[in-house]
Amino acid sequence: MAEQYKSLHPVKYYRDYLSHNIRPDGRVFDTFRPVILNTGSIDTADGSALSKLGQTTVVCGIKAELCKPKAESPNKGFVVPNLDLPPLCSPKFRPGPPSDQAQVLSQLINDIIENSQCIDLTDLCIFPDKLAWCLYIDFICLDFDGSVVDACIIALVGALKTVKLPFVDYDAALDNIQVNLENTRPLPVHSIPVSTTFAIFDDKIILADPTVEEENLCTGIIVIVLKDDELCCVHKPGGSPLSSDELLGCIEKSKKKVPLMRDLLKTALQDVG
Amino acid sequence: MPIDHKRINGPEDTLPYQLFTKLNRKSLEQKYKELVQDGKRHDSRAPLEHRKIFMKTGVVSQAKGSAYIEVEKTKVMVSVFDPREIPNRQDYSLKGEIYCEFKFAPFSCEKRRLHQLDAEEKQYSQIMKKALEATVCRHEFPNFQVDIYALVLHNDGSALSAAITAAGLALSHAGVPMYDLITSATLGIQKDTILIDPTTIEERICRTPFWKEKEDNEHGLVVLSMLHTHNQVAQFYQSGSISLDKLPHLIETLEKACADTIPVIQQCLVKHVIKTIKKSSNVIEV
Amino acid sequence: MGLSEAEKTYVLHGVEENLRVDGRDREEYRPMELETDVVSHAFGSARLRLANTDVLVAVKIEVDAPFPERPYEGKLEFFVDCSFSSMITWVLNKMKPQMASSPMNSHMASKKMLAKERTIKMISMDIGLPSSSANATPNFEGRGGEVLAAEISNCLSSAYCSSLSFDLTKLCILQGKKCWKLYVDILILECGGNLFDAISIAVKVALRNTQVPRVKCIDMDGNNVEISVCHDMFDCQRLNVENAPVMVTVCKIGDKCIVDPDVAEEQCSVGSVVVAVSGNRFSTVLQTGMGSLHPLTLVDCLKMGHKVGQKLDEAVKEVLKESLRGGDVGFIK
Amino acid sequence: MSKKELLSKIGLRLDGRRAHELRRIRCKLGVFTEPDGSAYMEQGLTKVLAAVYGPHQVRGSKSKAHHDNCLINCQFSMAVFSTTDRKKRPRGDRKSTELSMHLQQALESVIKTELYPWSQIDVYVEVLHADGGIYPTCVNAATLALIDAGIPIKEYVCACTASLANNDVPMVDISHQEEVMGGPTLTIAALPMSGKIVLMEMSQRFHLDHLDKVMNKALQGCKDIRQILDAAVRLHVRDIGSATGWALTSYNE
Amino acid sequence: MSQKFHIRLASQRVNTNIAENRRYPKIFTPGETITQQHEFMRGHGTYEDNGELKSSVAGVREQVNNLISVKPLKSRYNGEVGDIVVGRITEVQQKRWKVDTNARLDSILLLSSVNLPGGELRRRSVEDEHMMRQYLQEDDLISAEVQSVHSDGTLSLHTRSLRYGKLGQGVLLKVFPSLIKRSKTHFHNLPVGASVILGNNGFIWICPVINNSEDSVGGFVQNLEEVVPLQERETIGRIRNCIKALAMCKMMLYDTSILYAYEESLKYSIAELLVPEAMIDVAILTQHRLSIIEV
Repeated sequence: MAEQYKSLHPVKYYRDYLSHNIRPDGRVFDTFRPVILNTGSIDTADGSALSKLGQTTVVCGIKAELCKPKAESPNKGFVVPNLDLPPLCSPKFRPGPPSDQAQVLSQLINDIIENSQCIDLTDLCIFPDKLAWCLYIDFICLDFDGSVVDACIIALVGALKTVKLPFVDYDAALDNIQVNLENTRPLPVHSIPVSTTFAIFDDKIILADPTVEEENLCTGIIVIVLKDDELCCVHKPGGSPLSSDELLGCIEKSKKKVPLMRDLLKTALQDVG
Repeated sequence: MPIDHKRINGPEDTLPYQLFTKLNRKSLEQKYKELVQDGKRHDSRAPLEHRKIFMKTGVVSQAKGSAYIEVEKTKVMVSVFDPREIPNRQDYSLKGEIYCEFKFAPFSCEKRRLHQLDAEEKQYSQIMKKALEATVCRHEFPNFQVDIYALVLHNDGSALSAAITAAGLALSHAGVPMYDLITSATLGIQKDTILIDPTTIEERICRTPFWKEKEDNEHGLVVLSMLHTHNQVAQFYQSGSISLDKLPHLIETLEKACADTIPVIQQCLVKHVIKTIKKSSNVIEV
Repeated sequence: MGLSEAEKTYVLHGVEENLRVDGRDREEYRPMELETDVVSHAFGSARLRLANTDVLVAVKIEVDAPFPERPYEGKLEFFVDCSFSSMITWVLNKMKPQMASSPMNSHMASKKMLAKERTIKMISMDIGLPSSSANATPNFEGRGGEVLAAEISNCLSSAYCSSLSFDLTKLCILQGKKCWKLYVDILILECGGNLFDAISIAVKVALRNTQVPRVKCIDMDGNNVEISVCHDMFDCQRLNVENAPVMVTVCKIGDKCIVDPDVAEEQCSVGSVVVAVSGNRFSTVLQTGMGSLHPLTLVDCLKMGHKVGQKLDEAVKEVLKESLRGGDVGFIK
Repeated sequence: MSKKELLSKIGLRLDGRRAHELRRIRCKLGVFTEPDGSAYMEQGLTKVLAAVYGPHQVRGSKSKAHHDNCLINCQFSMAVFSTTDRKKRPRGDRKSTELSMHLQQALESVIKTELYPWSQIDVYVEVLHADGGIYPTCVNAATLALIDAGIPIKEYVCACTASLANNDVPMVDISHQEEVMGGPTLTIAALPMSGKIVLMEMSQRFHLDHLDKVMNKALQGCKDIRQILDAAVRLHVRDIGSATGWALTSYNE
Repeated sequence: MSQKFHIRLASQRVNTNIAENRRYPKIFTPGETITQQHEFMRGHGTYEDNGELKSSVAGVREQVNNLISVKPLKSRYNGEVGDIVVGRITEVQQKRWKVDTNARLDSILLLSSVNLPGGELRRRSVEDEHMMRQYLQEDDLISAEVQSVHSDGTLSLHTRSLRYGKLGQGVLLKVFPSLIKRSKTHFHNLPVGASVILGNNGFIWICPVINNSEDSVGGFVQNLEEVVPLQERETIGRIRNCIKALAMCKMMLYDTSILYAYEESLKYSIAELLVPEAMIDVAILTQHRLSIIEV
């Protein structure tokens, strides 16, 4: 019976729940869904991780390739992040070129990587102006159930921690490259960004870590990214306005999430060693 | 390569670093010997032994039916969406349609794959569509189309047959009417060693003919999908160069390999049914 | 252009009696007409008319860099364009692969057929519905042709990929740096069924009379390479197409297999197998069409395809022996 | 070496023709069995195939059908091997869409579309070998294919190119070499008998007083082409008519 | 299994037109003026242009008292009332079927212009409409008669006689409508043991001899089980190839020409009739015999 009522009047269904300040899946307004992280499971990729935020699943693979650095930044490598929302993860997406949502989120993740400086591009340079690394970071969402950016960022950090770059010696005279697979060095990760998504429901109720139904029904989304409890980026694409203290409240709540993520990462990386 | 404006593009000409590693100068003779050493392959399997298979249904909450398969390292994810109106079709068609898409993840293979479907992926999509069209009772949903999407997360050989088997499971998990369970197996042959369920290295060896002049320089890959109870071949694809008298024997070995994977699927589906019954039964009790 | 039930049954019984609608037996081809050097811009070209299937193939050559992972080999690329014959896209659109009766009846029909099965062969019952050569659901012009074109070019490239059928190392000019790239462009002018066979023969003949310019000298400075080709137009090498594959489409109608199906027979076929025969080997086998086959039937199809493929290859070679400069016949005569 | 003039002193062009001479034209009607009408046209080295399907029921979305006249749908495509360097795609680029539009306009001006309401005529043109004057050859081939299909047209629509050599002598039927080296080219599609011009296109600038000289030369070219096409059609009709024993003339019960 | 392949080079292509150079009437091509006078009526293939009557197709002039028309060699079938046609069902719609008859537009077969099984004449009920797909469904072949021609040219067909209805087992051939000679009857039971329906729209149906005794009630019954004996199948195959040969050489198709072609083709096996040389030979011999009886 609940199913039909939910599909007939979704918004009313939600309002009844929220009036008793509980959500249909039993969470209170600002509890987060359980997070699962698995790293290094794909050995054809140089670094890989799979993160599961409730039902939302994202796999992140990093492939390193050699390229010539740009003339204007000779000692910098490249980082090329792309989020792919394939038709596999939700009936909303059709096959073919990436949807607008995928493009917006890719650009957001690109900005987060740049602002948080979790990777220093100069570490990717092998020989100035001649040879540098180009890291292709590909996120693929396997199950689209809301707050995809949070899952992507967790997977990003997990994958970056497992990247192993082989040692490359390049002698400029002969312009010959010699890659030695035996000794590989990990990629230094300078900071750990943590992102949290909030949904604004009927302009007043703020739900943390919304599911896809909540995202569809809500009137505004806000993504807050923290870097070791410094604010790194806030993304609020329109929707219902938010007063400043509500915004600060959200930032406080997302601060609570940072230590959780840090020791989740520690445990995940322990067994990978 | 035309620039893809809808994605973030890196520099044009990037080269995989594997090209610059020191090439291990093993002669073909040497590589062929290493294929099977005293009855054991490099991952200590017998030549006709299939890798262990792990399968799970209901991995994608948003899809009507979904399945995940792990053949040791090869990992494939399939999701099935229930029938919807066929796009831009005017006249009434008595048969339902199947739309299939097979995709390698960019990081799944040795060499990075692009986001757009390349020729090989389009061919695999067509082969998979052919296999599933022979399995699904398409007259049950006239004028509608079922979408099936397969994504290879990690390719360590025989990704296509893993995808077809997982697609069969995902379809039955989604409740699409089917004649029979479908399973698929791959076989690589080089000279006279036959390898069931080859890994990427073995696949690469089987793709190249080692001895040009020698007489029995057979080599190639064969993918076969079977409808088990009706004992029907749903799809057959062979590439390379194999003689006529060897093929029937290869088909029998593949038949047997397909039959061995049936119990895994049945067990998976039974688990799924029990779970749904339990879920609906405790709803009634409460 | 679909077929009614009665016509399909008539074709089915005809194949059973080994006397097809146009009087051919199961392993007989319709008359063919072959012509070489039709396109003057191309390095090699051929046109084949198999009854009312009309295919034009031209081979062009360009200098290119080999793939990094296969530095010793040249490149070969197939391109199929079938928009000229709107019949294809119209046929695809109309040819809804359905036997009006539900599959249960197809059991009945084939069971009844089997009841009269005199041979001792194990009862081979094929579930499945009559197939069509392509089962796309196109809109009128755009997509229909592309799916068929992709299927054909994929089948061709997998047939030519083994170097036992076609040796690409001969196309390498300078290992790792420069090689010849062969573009094989196929233009389908008219579709009268059995496209795979017609195209594979035309491609083989076109490659046979392709003239690869002879490379006189290669000089390297730094890493850019100049190649100079000898001026005399006629001093050039020929490609070795001895083992180039010839494809045979074996269609299963009722319980028997036929070769060279026309459009009507393609619609009644339960399942079909495209067999690429190169020398005495199979270079590619692809099961097309909608239905499924019994393993024993599959092996029969392979045997028949192999036998017919070799004979067809012989016949084409023999015709080409006396192929003199046929004079500019083209479409005029 | 001074730029090779297009016209030698004694009035011969690069390929040995006089200024007013057309290239050799060879054509044949009814080359295919499947389409309703088909034709093959050779103008010099430019070779074109044309096929006509229809008039038939509008396929695809019914909304496109017109209630009072017939929908004409042209597809112009150049075979990938038709030019010296291989084209990436046979059609879909701007040039071939533009030529399809021009072809459609030329044919629409001639076909009596009001006779076929709710229906559609498809014209497919494929260039097998391109050596200059592609568009005119396609228009002439399409006209022959329409006649072969028995579709009523007001009169032949013929097209021809003309250009200026050493900027005073007008030349007709420009080959690829002359197109590349020579001056501005004028392409005209016209109804030769009534003298009406259906489509005119210039590649570069023309001086005004040269214009009418070149235009008359092109019109004259169209008239000559019409003669040749007419002769070919009569031959074709005579062959087939006599084969069918001219039963068409009387209803012998 | 005879495995001969007939592959030959284009240079050995055989010229397929067999026109003897007898005197031929004046041919008109599009744009040519037929006459200046005004009292003539304008028929098919002509148009009025500032006072002159001009031809719009390539063909020969036909005049019936003062109606001038020019008939093209090949064109789509434009139907006349009373014509016998063979058609294929393309769509099942509300109370009617759409039929492809090689005409400009799909023809219409109303539910009311078909006699239902059981043959009794009654009003069409709603459940008749639901049963329509049982009577005739997509891709079924019917023989019918043109009942009327609508303003925009669509033909309305009817099958209200025992001869018409759904066609059973047999072979369909498609030729240009102008090759079918108009004659009194288009249903022929050829003495050689097969029957042919020469549809005016260019669709020719060849099937085993239908003895009219068996009551084909409105023609919706068709047995899929009965196997056509080999003997009749050979005759049908030979007739099919002969008609293909005559059509290739653009010869008129009517019962006598088909019979002569059948007799001439006996010296070839059925499969050999597919070879162009054999087709030309049969066509020329038939033309010769026809010209004898005509003169």
